[in-house]
Amino acid sequence: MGLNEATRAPGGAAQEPFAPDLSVRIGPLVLANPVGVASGTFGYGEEYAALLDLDTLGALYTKAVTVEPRAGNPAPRLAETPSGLLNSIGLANPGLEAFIRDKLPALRARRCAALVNVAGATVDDYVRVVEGIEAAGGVDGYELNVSCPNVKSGGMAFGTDPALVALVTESVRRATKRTLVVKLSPNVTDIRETARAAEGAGADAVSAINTLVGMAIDVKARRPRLAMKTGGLSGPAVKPVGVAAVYRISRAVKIPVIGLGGIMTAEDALEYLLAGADAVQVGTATFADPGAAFHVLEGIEAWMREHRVARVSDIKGLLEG
Amino acid sequence: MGLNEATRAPGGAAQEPFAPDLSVRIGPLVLANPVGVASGTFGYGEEYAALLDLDTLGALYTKAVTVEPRAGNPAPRLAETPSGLLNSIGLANPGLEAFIRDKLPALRARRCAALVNVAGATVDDYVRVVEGIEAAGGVDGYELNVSCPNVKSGGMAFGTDPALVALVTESVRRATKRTLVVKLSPNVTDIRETARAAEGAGADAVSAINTLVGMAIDVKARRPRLAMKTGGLSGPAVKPVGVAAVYRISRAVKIPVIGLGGIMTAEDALEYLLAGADAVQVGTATFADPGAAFHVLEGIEAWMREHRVARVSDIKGLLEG
Amino acid sequence: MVRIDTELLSNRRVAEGYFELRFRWPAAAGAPVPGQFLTVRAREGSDPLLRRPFAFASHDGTRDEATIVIQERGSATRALATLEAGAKLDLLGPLGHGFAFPERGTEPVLVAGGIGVGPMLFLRAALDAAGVSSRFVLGARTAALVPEALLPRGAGVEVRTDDGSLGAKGTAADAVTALLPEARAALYACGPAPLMAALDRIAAERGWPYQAAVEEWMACGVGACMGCAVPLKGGGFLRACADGPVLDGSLVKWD
Amino acid sequence: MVRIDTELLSNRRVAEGYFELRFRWPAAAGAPVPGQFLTVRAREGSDPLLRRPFAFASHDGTRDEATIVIQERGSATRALATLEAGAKLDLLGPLGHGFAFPERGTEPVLVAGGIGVGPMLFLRAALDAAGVSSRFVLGARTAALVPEALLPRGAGVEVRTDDGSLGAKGTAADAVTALLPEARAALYACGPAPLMAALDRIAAERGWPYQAAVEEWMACGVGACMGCAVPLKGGGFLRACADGPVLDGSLVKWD
Ligand SMILES: Cc1cc2nc3c(=O)[nH]c(=O)nc-3n(C[C@H](O)[C@H](O)[C@H](O)COP(=O)(O)OP(=O)(O)OC[C@H]3O[C@@H](n4cnc5c(N)ncnc54)[C@H](O)[C@@H]3O)c2cc1C
Ligand SMILES: Cc1cc2nc3c(=O)[nH]c(=O)nc-3n(C[C@H](O)[C@H](O)[C@H](O)COP(=O)(O)OP(=O)(O)OC[C@H]3O[C@@H](n4cnc5c(N)ncnc54)[C@H](O)[C@@H]3O)c2cc1C
Ligand SMILES: Cc1cc2nc3c(=O)[nH]c(=O)nc-3n(C[C@H](O)[C@H](O)[C@H](O)COP(=O)(O)O)c2cc1C
Ligand SMILES: Cc1cc2nc3c(=O)[nH]c(=O)nc-3n(C[C@H](O)[C@H](O)[C@H](O)COP(=O)(O)O)c2cc1C
Ligand code: FES
Ligand code: FES
Repeated sequence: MGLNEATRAPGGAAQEPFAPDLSVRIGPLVLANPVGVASGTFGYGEEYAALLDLDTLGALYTKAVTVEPRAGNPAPRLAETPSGLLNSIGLANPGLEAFIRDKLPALRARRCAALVNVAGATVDDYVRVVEGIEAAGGVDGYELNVSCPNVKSGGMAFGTDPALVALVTESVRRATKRTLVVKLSPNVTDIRETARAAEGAGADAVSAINTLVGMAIDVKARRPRLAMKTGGLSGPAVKPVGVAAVYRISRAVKIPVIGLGGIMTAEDALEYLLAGADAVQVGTATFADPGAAFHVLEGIEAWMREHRVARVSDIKGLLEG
Repeated sequence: MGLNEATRAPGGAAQEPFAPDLSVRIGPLVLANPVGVASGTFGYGEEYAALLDLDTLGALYTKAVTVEPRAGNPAPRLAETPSGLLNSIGLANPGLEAFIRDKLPALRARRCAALVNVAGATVDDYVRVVEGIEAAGGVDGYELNVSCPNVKSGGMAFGTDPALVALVTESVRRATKRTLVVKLSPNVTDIRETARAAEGAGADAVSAINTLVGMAIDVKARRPRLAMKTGGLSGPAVKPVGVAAVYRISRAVKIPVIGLGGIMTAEDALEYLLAGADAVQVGTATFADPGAAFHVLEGIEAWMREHRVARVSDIKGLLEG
Repeated sequence: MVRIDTELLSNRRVAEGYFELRFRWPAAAGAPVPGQFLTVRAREGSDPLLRRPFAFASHDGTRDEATIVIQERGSATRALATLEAGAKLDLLGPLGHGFAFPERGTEPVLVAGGIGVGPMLFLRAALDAAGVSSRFVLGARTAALVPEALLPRGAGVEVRTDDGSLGAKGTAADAVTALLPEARAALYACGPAPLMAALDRIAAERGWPYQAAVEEWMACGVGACMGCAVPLKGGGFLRACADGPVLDGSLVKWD
Repeated sequence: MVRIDTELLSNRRVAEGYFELRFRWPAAAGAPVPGQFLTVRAREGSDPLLRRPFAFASHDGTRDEATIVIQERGSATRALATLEAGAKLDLLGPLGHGFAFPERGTEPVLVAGGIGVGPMLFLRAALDAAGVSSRFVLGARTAALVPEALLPRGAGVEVRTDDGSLGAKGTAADAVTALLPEARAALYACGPAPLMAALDRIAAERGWPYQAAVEEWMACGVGACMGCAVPLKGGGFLRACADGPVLDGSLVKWD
């Protein structure tokens, strides 16, 4: 007999207010609710502070942090496509040292969980970032961005090779006991293989999807819209790809799956939760509506109330067919 | 000195009417112009006859033909997503025998080129379809849909394994001297590998992209929108993925590349041509605007006139940066 | 079948969330018959992407006008509901196969469930014009969803609502069940699947012919994409757009 | 910085493809300064997806009103151009850093290229209000693209067109070059990159300060995404939205 039953009035007719439990456990970390903001779309939590109270959310996934400061890619870095956004920001970030000095204290003081998105060009880079932050007191968790080109394998992304995903995951795993999420690239033949590799190497969860490789051309100027030519596609356009990925991954691994890609509304988030996600992230939608993540959270809660669903993790069991 | 120069008036001021050459050579076949209609979106050319004069176009790529008749997948088979369409038609087709009897004569009588899209569950299936049509007099060419699950490798699509792409291409190559196009799946880590495999095995051209794996969930009904759960994503949403694929493929192989995925307008088609395509196909757009392919053709021609581009194959050279 | 840019002549709310759109339909476009449909592109651009199908609800060949009745559901119907007279409409039609007239000696019984009302209104008008009398049953959830202004005049018109707020309480199928089993009825229907399935059972029991206008998601609307598959009891599929939308209801697997 | 749903008060065409949108801007939203911008969500849904940035062209704190001047370019500006008074506007602002007032003893020279006119109009009005006299130069391709009704009144206003159809023939940069080199000018500008680059060269030569309002594609508009990178001569980038849009023009790599 779940909470569901327990709160039903004896006669079964008049229903008492029903309070769903929104918390979600990811590794050692308990998120207050399943909604986070995606890496690269919310900075380090400061810029949108006036517009959205982060502490109402479950988690902040920071912009990537690398060992050295990075200025990022040449401009232009953005191009809009039908229902989508191409970006080639290029991991612009202040680097580990400045991050620890300027950003970490505020992150550690947050009431919502803070997970630092980690990027690198070698396995050692990832380890150094995590070790550095751990030495500085740590944060709630880490999200490994394995979509970065690996210098040792000629620029092929870590995330496209299960063996490399396993290697980077297990190396970082040794550096921290905190929640470790591996963020999977959709630019692979079978995303279940990289998900299993992450699970086998000790990840507490996987998140999916990072951006799809895409390109747009300015026909008038006869040149690629992005200075880097290709970039990463995000936004509603990729939602079906993300939902399919989460559906497949969640049937291939036992660890939690964090779903993202094109979530604009609570209904979009519920697609991911029904498909098998344990939590979600809102990325590009924040650019259209700074309050998007909060509206998503409100809507999930309302839906759980309406359907008297006790826990977020129960939602995936409701998918029929 | 190209046509470009030759048609310029001596003084350089008053320009004479400029007539670009729209024809495109793909293997032994010369298409009257670069615009075709994509497989599965135009049937066998009959249904849209009242709305669009196919013979104004460069090519018709038919709905897939398999050895046996196929009723297709359970319903629903369609779901709209942001700027996209998910389908799981499932290769519904009358089968080789009925195709030869009922459809082939009209296709052979067409003035526009007709390429038969061929699908199968084994390499032998592909060969049998092509041999069957060749024995019945042949058509202008074949487009191999290698996105089908291969029964011998546990349902993994042919198109996700370069060795399998090579095998099916070279087997069909032995069965026909006519134009042979291999249609590549975007659901791979590196589409250049399957493109090179097709080229190495004797394909006259590759076409890209077929649909991306996607899924949509009806949150109200709490079930996948498609009876088959996952399906293939097409439409403007995937255009950046298609353009990136064509850009990469065209720098990896020497054979022509036929670009498709989300082309709605002439500008979209020009993105593909600038990215490196030699010809294009219009698919999902026809559903929104039955005249889409024709408008794309008109627009390409107007653009070539305006920019005094002599040949379609010159367009790719105009990409800067 | 033509694709035309035509003009919206009027748009009026006829029930909660229901709108009747009257538009110019030139003779050159071809006269639609009841059961046939058109597709409309609600907006340029890609959101919504596909054309949306709607059944003709009337056609006036002398004035070159036709109507559809739509229910607001999602982005396309929301956009259509807000259009004002004078707006341009990108239409494609008439599409599909319509209803066949009843055989002599049978009494047509027209059953509309919810927004299935459009094609049944058109059929009623065509039967009236041919001097064939018919019964007309409309089922709706509640009175607010009944487009009263559109209901046919004359005898044999009945409304049922789930909550009894208009007409007798019950479903349209109940009204059909209440007919004499000995009647030689010819059933015509358009509505939600449970209604269509119930009518199939009644028709089978009583040996009545049953012409059903089906709904399925459509992409092309002209028979080219195989997207609108309607599953059949005997296995296999028919295309809602090109083989239907009016099908022999006894063949369809209503599940 | 706030996100507000506010009301369009008027929308008028001020040149070919140029529109001035006047809307309610409540005091609680914060008073914008010249050079600051807002972002607008042109439509719900995903086409267009991103908010679009526009510079404030005026602000009237006593009437709680503000304006932007937009040029029709693509889907968002097309949608905005057709809005009518009373329409709801989803706005976010004021964003970014505006212009600093000139140092004593320098004469502000305001240069607007094309649709760069909005922020320069606002700056001119602010200088006027502060009793600081300024020169105002507007460059446009042709007379039809000059929003004459918006041009500042008073002395020192000059128009240049590429084809000489209004004002002297030439570019806005030509007008600046024609100033006495000995003048102690303070340049302020917003316009296309070639104009901005030309002004940079003039400013460098003559040792004039140069405040430039830059344009870059934006996603967040608040400094979070690093998308709007403006390349600097010395390497590295500044964010157009949060570090700008008004930057020291001598630092920017205009190429
Ligand atoms: C032959 C035919 C005739 C039709 N005639 C009419 C008519 O006369 N009046 C009328 O109002 N509607 C009619 N429909 C249904 C109409 O096409 C849909 O309501 C419309 O496409 C919804 O578009 P939307 O963008 O507003 O909603 P969407 O956002 O596309 O969908 C909203 C919801 O409506 C439901 N829905 C939408 N389209 C369909 C569909 N084709 N089949 C089943 N469920 C669907 C789904 O549950 C979906 O979640 C007809 C459909 C067909 C196939
Ligand atoms: C800080 C700032 C202030 C601005 N102020 C104004 C203003 O006051 N008035 C005004 O009309 N416009 C202004 N713009 C530009 C305005 O944002 C774009 O014109 C608008 O986003 C175009 O949207 P669209 O959907 O209509 O066109 P789209 O379809 O998005 O683009 C059409 C074409 O316009 C060009 N373009 C669009 N946006 C940009 C951009 N951000 N940077 C460079 N090129 C672009 C591109 O060439 C593109 O192909 C400003 C931009 C910035 C960054
Ligand atoms: C501007 C931008 C910057 C991004 N930066 C990062 C990053 O630094 N690290 C990372 O793992 N993902 C990054 N992403 C990917 C997003 O976190 C997310 O995976 C992707 O955008 C899909 O989600 P969405 O459609 O909700 O945006 C970035 C995305 C965007 C749009
Ligand atoms: C309804 C539908 C049916 C399709 N059937 C086939 C098919 O039989 N064989 C094939 O190779 N591709 C098939 N495709 C894929 C298209 O040919 C094309 O590759 C894809 O839709 C991307 O192009 P688009 O975005 O222009 O539609 C189908 C696509 C759709 C939408
Ligand atoms: S909608 Fe395409 S076949 Fe019916
Ligand atoms: S637009 Fe996001 S940082 Fe400037």
